[in-house]
Amino acid sequence: MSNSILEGVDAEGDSTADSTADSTADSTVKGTAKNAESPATTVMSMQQALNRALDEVLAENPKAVIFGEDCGRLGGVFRITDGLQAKHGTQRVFDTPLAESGILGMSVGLAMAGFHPIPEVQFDGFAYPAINQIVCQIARMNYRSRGTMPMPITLRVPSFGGIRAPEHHGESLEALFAHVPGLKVVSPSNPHEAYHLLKYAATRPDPVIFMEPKSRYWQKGEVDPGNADPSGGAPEGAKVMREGRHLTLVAWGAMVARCLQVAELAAEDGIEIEVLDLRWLKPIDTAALAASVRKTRRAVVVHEAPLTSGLGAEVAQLITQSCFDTLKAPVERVTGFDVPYPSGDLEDEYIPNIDRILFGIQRVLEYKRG
Amino acid sequence: MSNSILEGVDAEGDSTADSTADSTADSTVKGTAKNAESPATTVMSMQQALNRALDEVLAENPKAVIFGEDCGRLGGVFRITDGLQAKHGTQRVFDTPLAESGILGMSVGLAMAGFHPIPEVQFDGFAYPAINQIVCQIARMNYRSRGTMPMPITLRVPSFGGIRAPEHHGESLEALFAHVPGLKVVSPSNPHEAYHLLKYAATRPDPVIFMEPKSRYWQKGEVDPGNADPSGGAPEGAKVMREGRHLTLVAWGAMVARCLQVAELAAEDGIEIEVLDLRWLKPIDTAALAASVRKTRRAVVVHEAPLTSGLGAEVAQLITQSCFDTLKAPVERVTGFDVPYPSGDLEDEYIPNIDRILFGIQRVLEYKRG
Amino acid sequence: MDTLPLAVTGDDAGPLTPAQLRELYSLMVAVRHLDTSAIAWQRQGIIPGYAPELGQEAAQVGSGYAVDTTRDFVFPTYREMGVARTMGVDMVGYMSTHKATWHGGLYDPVESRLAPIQAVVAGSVLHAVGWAHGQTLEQKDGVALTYFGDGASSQGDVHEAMNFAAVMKAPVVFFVQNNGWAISVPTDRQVAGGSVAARAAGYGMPALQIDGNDVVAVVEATRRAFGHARSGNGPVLIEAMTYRRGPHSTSDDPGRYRSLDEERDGAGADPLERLKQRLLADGAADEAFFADALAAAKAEEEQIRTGIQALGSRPGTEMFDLVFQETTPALQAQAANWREESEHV
Amino acid sequence: MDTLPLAVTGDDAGPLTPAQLRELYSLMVAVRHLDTSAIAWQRQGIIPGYAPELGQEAAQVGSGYAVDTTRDFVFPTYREMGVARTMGVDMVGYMSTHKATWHGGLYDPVESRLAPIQAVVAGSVLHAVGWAHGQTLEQKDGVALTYFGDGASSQGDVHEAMNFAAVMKAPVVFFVQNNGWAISVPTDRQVAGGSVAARAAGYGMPALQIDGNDVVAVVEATRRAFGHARSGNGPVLIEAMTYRRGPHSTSDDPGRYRSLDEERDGAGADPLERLKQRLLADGAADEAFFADALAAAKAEEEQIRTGIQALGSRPGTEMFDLVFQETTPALQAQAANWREESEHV
Ligand SMILES: Cc1ncc(C[n+]2csc(CCOP(=O)(O)OP(=O)(O)O)c2C)c(N)n1
Ligand SMILES: Cc1ncc(C[n+]2csc(CCOP(=O)(O)OP(=O)(O)O)c2C)c(N)n1
Ligand SMILES: [Mg+2]
Ligand SMILES: [Mg+2]
Repeated sequence: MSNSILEGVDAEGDSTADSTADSTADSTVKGTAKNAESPATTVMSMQQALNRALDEVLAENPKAVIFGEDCGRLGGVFRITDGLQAKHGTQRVFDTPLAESGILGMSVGLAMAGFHPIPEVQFDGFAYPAINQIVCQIARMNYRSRGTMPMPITLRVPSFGGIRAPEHHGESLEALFAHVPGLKVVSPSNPHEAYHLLKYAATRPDPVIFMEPKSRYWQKGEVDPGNADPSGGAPEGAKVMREGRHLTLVAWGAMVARCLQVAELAAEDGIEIEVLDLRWLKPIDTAALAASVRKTRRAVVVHEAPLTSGLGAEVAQLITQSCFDTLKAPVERVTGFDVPYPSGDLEDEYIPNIDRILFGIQRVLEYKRG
Repeated sequence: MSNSILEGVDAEGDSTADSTADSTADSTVKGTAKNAESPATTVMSMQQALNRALDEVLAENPKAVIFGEDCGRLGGVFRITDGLQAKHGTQRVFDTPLAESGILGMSVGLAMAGFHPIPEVQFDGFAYPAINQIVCQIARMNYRSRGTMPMPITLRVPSFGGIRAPEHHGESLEALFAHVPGLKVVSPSNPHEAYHLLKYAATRPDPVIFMEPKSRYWQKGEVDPGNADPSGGAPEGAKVMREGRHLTLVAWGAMVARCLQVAELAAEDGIEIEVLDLRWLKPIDTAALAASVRKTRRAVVVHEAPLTSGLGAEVAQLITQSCFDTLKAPVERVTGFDVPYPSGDLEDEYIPNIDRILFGIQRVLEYKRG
Repeated sequence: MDTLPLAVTGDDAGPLTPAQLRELYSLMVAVRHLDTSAIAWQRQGIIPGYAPELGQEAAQVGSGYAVDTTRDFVFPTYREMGVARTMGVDMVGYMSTHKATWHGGLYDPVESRLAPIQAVVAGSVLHAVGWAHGQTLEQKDGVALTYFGDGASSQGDVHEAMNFAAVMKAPVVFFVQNNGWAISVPTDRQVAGGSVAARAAGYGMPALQIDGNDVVAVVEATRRAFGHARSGNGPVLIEAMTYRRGPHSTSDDPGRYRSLDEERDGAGADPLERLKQRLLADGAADEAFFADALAAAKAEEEQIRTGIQALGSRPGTEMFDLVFQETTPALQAQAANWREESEHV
Repeated sequence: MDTLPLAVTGDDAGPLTPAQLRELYSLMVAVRHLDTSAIAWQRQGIIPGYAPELGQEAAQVGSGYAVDTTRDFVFPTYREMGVARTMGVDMVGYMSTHKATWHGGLYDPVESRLAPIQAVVAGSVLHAVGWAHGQTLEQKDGVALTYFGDGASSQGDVHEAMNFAAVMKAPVVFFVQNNGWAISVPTDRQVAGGSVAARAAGYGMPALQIDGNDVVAVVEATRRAFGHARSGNGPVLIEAMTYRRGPHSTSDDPGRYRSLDEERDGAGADPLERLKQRLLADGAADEAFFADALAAAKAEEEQIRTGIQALGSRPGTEMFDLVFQETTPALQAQAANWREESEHV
């Protein structure tokens, strides 16, 4: 695969490039790579990883309950809850009537009664009918009740586009969720992350919106159940998926894999890109952003959601705020357009593709002051 | 009123300050000031200005209809529709049952039938139950129908905080609305703007969310009905409410008046602040932002909404993108905190107050590279 | 259940003529054939997906048949192909939504009196109420016909719509196709009390629960409902009891939640076959007629398929150009950037 | 309307004793006095606003009286002061919401079995269903009692809640106070069909429409409903017909939408006076008792007022500390910044 866009772009020509930066782009340090030899490591799809995480959460916490439209008998339209009703019973895993506000409102009451609800909204676009309960109730009940009524609700939302689905089945709501005080928001980029982030989210005492990149459900990857994070700790904060020294690509969900592809291509032109998987979209790991961009001095943030008032603005501003002096160019955003998520082939025009990301990188690398 | 925060801050010490900038801070060029002598100019409250705009819209467009909870007989809890039902009849101005999704969903159908609906949501926080209809229907119907079913819906939302109201009566939803493709969003800062922006919004063929700063409803100001804008044209884009050369304060809604107060105080310390009323929160007037900050080289954006993923991030990023070379410091954001909108006296801690804005200005003015 | 007063229903009154019954049969065959063909199209890769309406032909054709496209307006879900066909909507334009050409379909909703295809469950029910209230405001006599399913009846918007319509006496016909299933969830786990029609009384609204597989019953009920609403008596609810004989969509696997035995028992008699038997019994049609109808349906399907296959993708510029009536500088800048970057590659 | 089977209702069965009737009277006087005083407090600047419940004392005290706080849970709106008082909630903590001290009130909702005060119309009705379903899952026998108004009945969430509860047979009592008004909108422009109770049948749910100004009728109906729900028969709806005698809130001006004549006619007999006459007729209380009850109410109001006046603002740190169970670095940074800037000034 040739990369005409970055050909001739001279990142090395930058005399102020931080020469102390690790030049490890070729050894591609992926988060999970180091435990690849571990016997416990298994290859599975993200769908399987999520299913396994839920299975374990149900087994470990008798107060955990899973429900939503078609979650029970069918196992979900994406089969994420496949087999869980048969195994854990219709009390723990059940179908609800078709009403998202009802599902989320009911979650509040279950949480008040001491349960850990794990509701599902069938598709991103159908979270809108539940926004009132999410924003005004779930996100605020701990506060309103002065900490006496925590809301340990893990809301699973198959999210983002890329599967040529009908209208409202390809939305990216992270900017909306991240703006709501009282919510935490997370999105996994691969099966390993999916397993660990879901298990972690579903054991937290606060509400977490868990955004599953549906276009990655069937992609396989190594999952090391025993090692959540290279740090050895909980899967908090962002994660460097590939190291580089010329530019940082910040992404989440399905865009992480695409950014890794881009980094691969750019490497052919001698451009070493660091790929940061933001993972937590709220709270954002500002320290990780700063650490990476202080090294690379350039950043591009990539997301599927429309540009204006998207989470990319927040990420860019956090980077600018913490790295203003070292930044060689303004942070670039490569995102969906300010248009309704389109149908069919137009999806390829809408979602940041490799070319558009490369163009964004090019703009940043070629940026000249004055 | 003394201003201890900026005392001793030396904006003039900045040798690179643009000496060609107009030094007109003292003559306080407000947008409406130049027509103050015009006989048509009247002093009225924002409530009166909005009421008059709606009255005229109803008179001029037989297809305009106003409805919502308590809009008719009562004239609205804020009296914005006061007297309109008596004057224009119960067919043009009517009460609906208490259901926001119903109100907005009904608006879609009325628009399909050729009407220009001007629905009201009684308070900002009660727009959430209608988000599904706003995002999935109103914002997309023109697109979905390939331009055959425009949605000329002007949704009035009494917005923002500052009136010591009950829970959910002090919310700022502009970041959410601005992120939605297909919506336009506007907020007036004074009676003159209120009159003209509402008349303009309510005659557009596209959906406009009209965010009224409820804490300013009873503030009086001059309204010149014949002159919408200093430009002589339509009230589009942002508007410089006070010129200055050391720093640009960007705000909208109720925060504009507060920023003008801050500029007054800063002037006592020799710091000349330009105050830009963004007015249109979507589309954002990027050219006006760039023009101002290219001159002042520093910017602070102020809003009531929570910080994270707020519209301030978008504004800051647009400024950084267009003024990266000239900016002397990263754009600062002074905003509400990432907490649920609080009750009573805590409101004063939450909404950006004069001191917090001055601290933000101080950080920007004192910023030193390295 | 029938709580609708037997009022005069205007010119539509009187039993269906043999010619009308034959017309209904032709429509149902056309719909059946296009519907089953669409599944084949999906298997052949002509379209990426489809939501079949197998078994609901009587409910759709019968209700669509009562519409007066000179004054009424119809609000479909994603499964009303039979209604569209009956109303005479351009079927290439209609089916293009299933080719993922354009979400709402390429047909002109204003011209054809059929609102764009709606993917939000219960999303357009309130639109019908607004449109209908517009008729009241303008003293016109159009009626809004809105479709939704047993699953959709659980949504809050449906309740708000019924209450608004009944409070405002809006001329709306709420047409529920209770096909027994919402994806994998059967009606008894969905509709408390067991009947959507039973909800109407709580709003002071008349309702009809009808055999949705009997096209004659459907036409007559819908005509009565239209007559009632058109005469200023407010909304009516019709619950047509039918059965979703196929999968929810081409990506659904009903074997995971219902057995073939259950399907056979639930489905009952085939609505098309029922009409055929009636026509034969009445002596209103013979085998030649049925053969001709099928041949016409086949020819029509071929034409539609050809049209669908010929359909290219929509140009990317439409993404930007169709967002607003009055575009914005920011959007134009994005369009320019998109054009530049896609042309470069 | 009474569609609730006359089942055995457990220990609560049997008519109210004279002592219980006197207790109800004492509660109603305490509530009436606190309620009318709160309006005075607002005029005097002690609290910024208040939503009076004048005229709804029987509905609130009577229904709250049926609650067993060892196992049931109650979901109020913003107007259930009388329920809170009846349940024994700390009234300084409760009234603090009207001092704008804390939105949900300072009382402990878990301890007191009263969910935080809810400002979203119909916001907590679904919570009751979730809580009640939790009882089913744990095989406990608590009942969720949720309050809402005639205006709230228009919200989609109420429909979703009724349908969910009825499908799941959740032990919920939906208690509607139909007080004739939703701010300025009268019930006939709000509730299509005229009765919220009439909606229940559509969900296969029993309902009782009762005289909400007769405290005895309210207690008995609520007890029956609790008995029904507690025995695993699913939800019940009670519509208590009453009247909002005062303004919607202290910032409302009812003169703009209803006349004093309309108010007098709509309000009917005073619920407090009705109970008094009954106690007198039964010989269950004398004037001395009424005088004592009023004196106790006055003393109680004084104590609550003192408590409210003594209440300071909450510390700003709570804004940050109470958002999450596990705080975040970003939020801590904002808190630190806030502290620094506010200390500096
Ligand atoms: C608001 C919303 N929630 C969920 C979905 C996903 N979904 C699509 S169709 C469907 C089932 C609808 O059932 P029903 O209303 O009975 O109609 P049917 O499919 O039987 O025609 C679901 C859950 C959706 N499209 N919209
Ligand atoms: C979702 C929502 N919409 C609007 C409001 C504003 N509002 C507060 S009370 C009220 C009227 C409520 O009427 P009803 O349910 O009858 O209760 P009542 O006030 O009579 O006790 C309205 C419109 C709100 N609080 N929440
Ligand atoms: Mg169905
Ligand atoms: Mg009421």
